Amino acid sequence: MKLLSLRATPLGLNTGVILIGCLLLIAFFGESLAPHDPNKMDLIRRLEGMSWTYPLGTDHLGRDVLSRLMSGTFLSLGAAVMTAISILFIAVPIGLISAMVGGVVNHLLMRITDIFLAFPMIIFSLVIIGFLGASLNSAIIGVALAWWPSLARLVYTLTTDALAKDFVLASRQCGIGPVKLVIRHILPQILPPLFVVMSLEMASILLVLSSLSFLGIGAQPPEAEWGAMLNEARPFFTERPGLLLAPGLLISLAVMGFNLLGEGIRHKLDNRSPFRW
Amino acid sequence: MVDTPLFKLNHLTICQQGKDQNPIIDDVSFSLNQGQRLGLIGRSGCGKSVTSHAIMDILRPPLVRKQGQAILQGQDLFTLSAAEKRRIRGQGMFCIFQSPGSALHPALTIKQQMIEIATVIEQDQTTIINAVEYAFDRMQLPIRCLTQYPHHLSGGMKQRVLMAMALLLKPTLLIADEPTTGLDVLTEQDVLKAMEIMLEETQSACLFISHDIRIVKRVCNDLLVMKDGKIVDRCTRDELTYRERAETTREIIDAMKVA
Amino acid sequence: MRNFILQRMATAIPTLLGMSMLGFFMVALTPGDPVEMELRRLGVIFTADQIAALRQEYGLDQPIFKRYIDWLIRLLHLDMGQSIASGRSVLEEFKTHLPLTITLATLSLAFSIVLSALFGITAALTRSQALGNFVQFFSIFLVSIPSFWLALLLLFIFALSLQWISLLGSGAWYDLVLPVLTLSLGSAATMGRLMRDRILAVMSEDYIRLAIVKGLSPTLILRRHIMKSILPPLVTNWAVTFGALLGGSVIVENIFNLPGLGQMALQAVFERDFAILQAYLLFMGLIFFVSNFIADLLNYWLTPHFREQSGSQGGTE
Amino acid sequence: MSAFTRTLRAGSIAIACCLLPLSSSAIAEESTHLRIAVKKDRYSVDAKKFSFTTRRPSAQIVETAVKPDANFKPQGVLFKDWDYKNGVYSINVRESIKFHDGSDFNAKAAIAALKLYDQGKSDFLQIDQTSFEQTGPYSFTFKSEIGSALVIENMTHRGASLFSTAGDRSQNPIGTGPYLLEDYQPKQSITLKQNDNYWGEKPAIEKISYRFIADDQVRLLALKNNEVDVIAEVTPQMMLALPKDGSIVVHQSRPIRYVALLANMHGKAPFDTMQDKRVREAIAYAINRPQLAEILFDGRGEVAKGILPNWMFDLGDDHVDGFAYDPDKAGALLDEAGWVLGENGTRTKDGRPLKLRLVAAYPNVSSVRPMPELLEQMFRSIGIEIDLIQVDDSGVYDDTYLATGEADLYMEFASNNNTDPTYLLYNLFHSKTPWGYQFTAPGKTVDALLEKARAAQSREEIIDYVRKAHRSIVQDELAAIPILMVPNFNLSRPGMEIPMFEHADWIDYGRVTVK
Repeated sequence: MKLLSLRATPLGLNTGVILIGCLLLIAFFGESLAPHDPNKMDLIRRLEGMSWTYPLGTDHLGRDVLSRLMSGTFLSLGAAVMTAISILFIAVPIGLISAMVGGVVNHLLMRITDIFLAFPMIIFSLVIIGFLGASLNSAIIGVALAWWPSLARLVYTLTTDALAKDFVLASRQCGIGPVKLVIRHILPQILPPLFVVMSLEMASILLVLSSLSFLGIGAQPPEAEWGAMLNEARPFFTERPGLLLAPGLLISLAVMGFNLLGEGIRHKLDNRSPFRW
Repeated sequence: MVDTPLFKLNHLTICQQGKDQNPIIDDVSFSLNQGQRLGLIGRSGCGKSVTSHAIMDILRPPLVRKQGQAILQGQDLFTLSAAEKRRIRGQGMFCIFQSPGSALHPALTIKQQMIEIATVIEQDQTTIINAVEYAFDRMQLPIRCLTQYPHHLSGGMKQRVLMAMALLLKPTLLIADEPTTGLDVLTEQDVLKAMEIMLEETQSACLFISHDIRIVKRVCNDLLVMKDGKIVDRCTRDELTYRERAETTREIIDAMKVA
Repeated sequence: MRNFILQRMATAIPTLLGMSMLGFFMVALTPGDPVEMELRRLGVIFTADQIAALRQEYGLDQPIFKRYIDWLIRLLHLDMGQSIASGRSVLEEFKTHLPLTITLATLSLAFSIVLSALFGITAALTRSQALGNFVQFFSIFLVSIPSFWLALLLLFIFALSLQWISLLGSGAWYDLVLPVLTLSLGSAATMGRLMRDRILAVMSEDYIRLAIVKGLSPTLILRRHIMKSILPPLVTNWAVTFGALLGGSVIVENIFNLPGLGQMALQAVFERDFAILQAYLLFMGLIFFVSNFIADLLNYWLTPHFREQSGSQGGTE
Repeated sequence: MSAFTRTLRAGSIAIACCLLPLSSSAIAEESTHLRIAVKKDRYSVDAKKFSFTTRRPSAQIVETAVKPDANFKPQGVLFKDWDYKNGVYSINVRESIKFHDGSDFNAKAAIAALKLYDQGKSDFLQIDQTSFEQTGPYSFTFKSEIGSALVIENMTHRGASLFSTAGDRSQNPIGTGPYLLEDYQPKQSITLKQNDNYWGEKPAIEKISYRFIADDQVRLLALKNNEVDVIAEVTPQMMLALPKDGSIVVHQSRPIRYVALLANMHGKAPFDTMQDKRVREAIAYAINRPQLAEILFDGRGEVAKGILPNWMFDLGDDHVDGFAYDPDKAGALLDEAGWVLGENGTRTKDGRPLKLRLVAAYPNVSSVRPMPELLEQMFRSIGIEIDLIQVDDSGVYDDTYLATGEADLYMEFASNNNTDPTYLLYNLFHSKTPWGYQFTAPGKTVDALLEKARAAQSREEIIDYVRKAHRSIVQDELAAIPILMVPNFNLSRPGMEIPMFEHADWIDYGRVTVK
C-alpha cells in the first residue's frame, strides 16, 4: 500500500525533497562557496549584466548578486524556521493546555485565540514593528504572534482526538501524571500530523516574511535576505529587471519546495479512495 | 431461456494495482436467471463486497479488474461507455449496500432523494410522487418520513427506504450487499419482509450477499460460498447438509450453530 | 434559528471587546509621540507649552485606561476621533478608502471562487492522470509565487512594456484588473486545492456510491450531492479568505498605487496616527467576525442535519 | 488536457480583449496642464485643524505675507513692507489685492487672517492677539507674545498663509493666490485651475494637478510612462536608478540639505565612545566625501564643511574649516585615543571592540539609502565595526534611539528650510531641544550662543551668533559630522524648465515652461 502511493506521486514529492535539499546545502555552504564577498561593493561596476566575474550581474552598489543570493539563503530559510519554531512554541502549550484542562481555561484560551485570529497578519506585524522598529526580528515576532492561533486550534483538535483514544483513557485512569501523559502518549500522536502541516506552513511563512522585507519592514539592507534584496532592487526594475527576477525566482522555488514536500507527505498519508462513475 | 441466463459473470479477476499475484477475486463465475435469488456467503473480508462493486463497475483504486465479463441480457457491462453504463445502472442493476447509516445523503431530505429517481426512470413529478407514496406504503414506511432527513430515521427504516428505491427502479438485477448487518433481530425481520415484498413486486433477479447463513437460507434458493476470493462451493438451499459440504461451508454452518 | 443567532451574538461580545482592547492598547503603547512627529514634519519652532497643549487637544495626556473607555464611549456614536496627519475625522478617512478595498477584496474573492472551482473540479474529477497532475502542479506553482513579485511582473508587462493600462490608474474599472488578478491567483489556487480535497473526500462517501448505482447523471451528482456536502467547509474558508484578502491588500495597494485601506493603515503606522490604526484594527476584527458569522449562518442553512445534532456549533468544523 | 488548455486560452483571450481598448487611451498631452507627482497628501484645510494645514499644493491658492528671497531673507508678498522696533511690528500690506471671492485684501483682512492662527493650538507665530491695532486702511501693528524678533521670518512658512475668513475653508479655501481649487480627491490628487483675476503676473500654466504617489518607485515609473510631468520628491535611490539615455532630466536648486552624522555626546556605556573628541574627529577624517559626492545624487552633491549652506543668510563658509578625507590621520587619532588595531581588522581598547551603532532613520530610510551602507564600508576600513540600524519609522527612532541615547551615531538628511536663521540649530542642538535631541546637543557653549541668537534684536547680530554656534557644532565640538550638501531635486522629461528653489514649498510650478 505504501509503495503504491509513493509511486502515485513520485514527481511532486521528489521534486520537493530535491529543492529543499539543494536549498539546505546552499544555506549551510553557500557563504563559503560564494564567488565573492556578498557585501563587498565595487562602486565602479554597478548594475552590470551577467559576466564571468559576476554570473548574475551586480546590484546598484556593485555587489555580486549570485553571492548575495547564496549567502542570503541561510538568513531567509533560517528566519522562516525561527518563525515556525516560535509559532510552535506558543501554539503547542496553549493547544495542549486547552485540550487537557478543558472547562473555563479552554474557553478562555480559545477566546483569546479568536481575538488574535481576527487581525490580519501583515497589520499585526506592522504594529509590532511600530514597537521594535523594522528588522527581521520584529518581522519574525509579528508573524509568529499573528500566526499561532490557527496552529493552536489544530493542536487543540489533535490533542482532543488523541485524548479520546482508548489507551490514553486507560493510562489516564491509571493515574499517570499530565506531563508524563503528554510526553508518552499525546506528543507521539500529535507531532507527525503537526509536522506535515508545518511543512506547508513553512511555505506560507517564507512568503509572508519575504513580503514584509519587500515592503521594507522586515529584514533591512544590507542584509542579503531575499525579500530585502527585492526591495533594494525595486528602483532599478526597469534598468536591470534581472535584479528582481533572480531573488523572486528563488523565493518561488523555496516556497514551492515546501509546498510540494508538504503536499507529497499529506498525499502519502491520505488513504481515501473516491468512487468514480 | 434456460440457455441464455439473465446475468452471467465470467472469470472475474481483481487485483491490487501493480500486484498481479494474490488476486483479491480469483476467477469468479456464476449466472442468474430471471427471478432467481442467488445467495453469496462467506466470511468477512473474503471478497463478497468487492464482487458486488465489480459488477456495478465502481471499483475504487487501487483495485483493478484484471479480466472478466459481466453480461446482463446479452450486453457485456465492462465494455460499455460511461454513458451507457449509467443507463444500465438503476433500472438494469441496483445495489442495496450494507451500513444504511451512511448510504443516504445526510443533507438531503428523503423526499429529495426519492424524487431524483424520476430523472432515471423518466417520469413526471406527479407520477413519481404517487409512485413514491405507493412504495412507502408497500415498505410500511410512514409518509411523514419523506420530509425528514436521514438522521431522523432508524437503521431499519433507512434500509427500507433503499428497498423503496429499488421498488421504484424495478431493476433487472438487484444486488443486496449485507442489507441486515448491524440491525437487531426484530428490525431484521421487518427488513427481510420488506425485501420479500419488494422482490415479489419487481420480479428482479437477486444476488444476496451475506455472512449469515440463516438469513441466506431464508431468502435464497441457490447458494455460492466464497473463500479468499474464490467460489469454493455451490449448492441449492436443500442440498445444504452438513456432512457433504466443503470445509468453508461447514465452518460457516458451525459458526451459526455457536451463535 | 433565532436561538442560534442570539447565542452567537452572546459569544461575540467578549470576543469583540477583547479585540477592541488588544487593538487599542497595542497601538496606544507603541513608542513615538505623534504630536512631536507631526510638529517636526511641519518645520516650525514650537515651545514645550504648545506641545503640551496639542497633546491635551488629542487627549494624549490622559491615562491610557481612561483613553480606552472614552474611545469606547465615543465609538458608540461612531466617533472614532481624528487623524492627526490629515486632520480629517477617522470616519471620513474610512469613507475615502474603504470602497476601493472592499471592491478589491470582493472582486478578488468572487474571481478566486470561480477560478478555484475550475481548478478544484477539474483536478478532482478528471480521469486523465496528466491533466490532474498538471492542475495540481499548476496550483502549487501559483501558491508559491510571492504576490508582490507577481504584481511587479504584471506591472512590468502590462503597464510598462505593453502600456495597456496606466500605472497610476485612470479611475476606471480596469484599474482593478491587475490588482484583482494578483490577489486572486494565489488564493484561488489554495481554495482550489481545498475544493479538490473536499470533493475527493465526499466522493469516497457511501451516499455517492448509492447515487452512482441509482444511475443518476454525473452533473446531478456533482450539482446536488457533492456540492451540498462540500459547500459548508468552503463557505467557512471563503469567509476567512475574505478577511485575509482585505488584510493582504496592503501589498497590492502599495504596488499599484491604490488609495485603499491598506495604504491608509501602512501610512498610519509610520505617522503614529493612532486614531486611524485603532479604528482600522477594530474594523478588521469586525469584518472577521461578521464574515464568519455570515458563513455560520449559511452553514446553518446548508446543513439541516447538523442543526439538531450540534446546535451550538452550527456545523462549522 | 485539451479541455483545460482550451478554457485557459479562451480565458486569456477574454482578458486580453477586455484590456485592449485601453491601449488607445494614451495620455493626451495638454501643454498647459502640469502633472506633478508628490509623495503624500498633505493638503488639508479643515477649519478645525487649521494649524496643521495648508501644505504644498494649497500654497498656490492661498498666499503668505512674506516669502524667502534668494538668500532666505523674508521678501514681501502680501505685506508690502514691515518694521520692527521696540517689540512692535508695523506692517504695510500691499494695496489693490482681491481675494478670490472679490472682497478686498486690506489691513482688516490681514488681522482677521492672522487671528485665525490663535484658534489652532499649534500657533507657531506666537503673536500677542490683543496687540493688533489697525493704523490705516492698509497698515497695522502687533507684538510678539515672547518678544521675538523673528515673527516675520516664521511667516515665510506655508503654514502661515493668509486665508479669507469667508466661506468654508475645508470645501473651498479662499485666498489671493494665482490658482483656485478645482478638484480634490483625498490621497489621490488635487487639481488647481488658474485664477483669472490674479493681482500679480499671471502664471503660464493653466492647470496644475498634484498626484499623490506614496511609492518612490512608482513615481519614477509614472514619469517614464508619461503619466506625470514632474517628480517633486526625489530620493538617492531614484537618482541612482536614472536611465542613462537622457530620457529623464534632473533639475536642481543650490545645495541646501545636509547629510551628517550626529554624535552621541552624553551616552552611557556602551554608547559613550563618541564622547572622546578624537574618535569623532577620526570618523570625520574617515569619510571619503568626494567619492560619495560622485556616486550619490548623480554627482550633484557637494562636499560639506558644515550643515548650513554657505549662501544662506549670507553666512559664507569661512567660519568653518571642514574635514578632508585622511584615513591615516583617522587611524592615528584612534591609536592616540587608545583604540588599537587588532588582528581581525577591528580596533579594541581594554578588550572592548570598537563597535559603533549607527542609526539611519531621518527623514526615512528610503531617502537616505544607500548612504549608510557606503559609510559602513568606509568605517570598517579604518577598523571600526558598525552595527547598522535602519529604521523606517520616526516613532521608533525618536523613542528607542534618540530619547534613550542608545546609539553612537545618528545619520540625518535634513535642512534648514526656514528663514529663521536659528531654526535648525536651536531645534537640534540646544540642550532643551524640542525634538528630543538631548544626547547630541553639545552643551553649554552652544546653548548660550543659540540663546543669544534668538534673543538678538537685529538680523546681523542674529546671523553673527548663528555663525559662531554653527562653527562650534560642526568644528570645535564636532557634535555633527558634516558629509554632503545636497540640492533640492526635481525630475522631468527633457524640454521642461522648472524654476527650482531650495525649499520645495516655494517652487513656482505656475512658471514651468515647456518647449
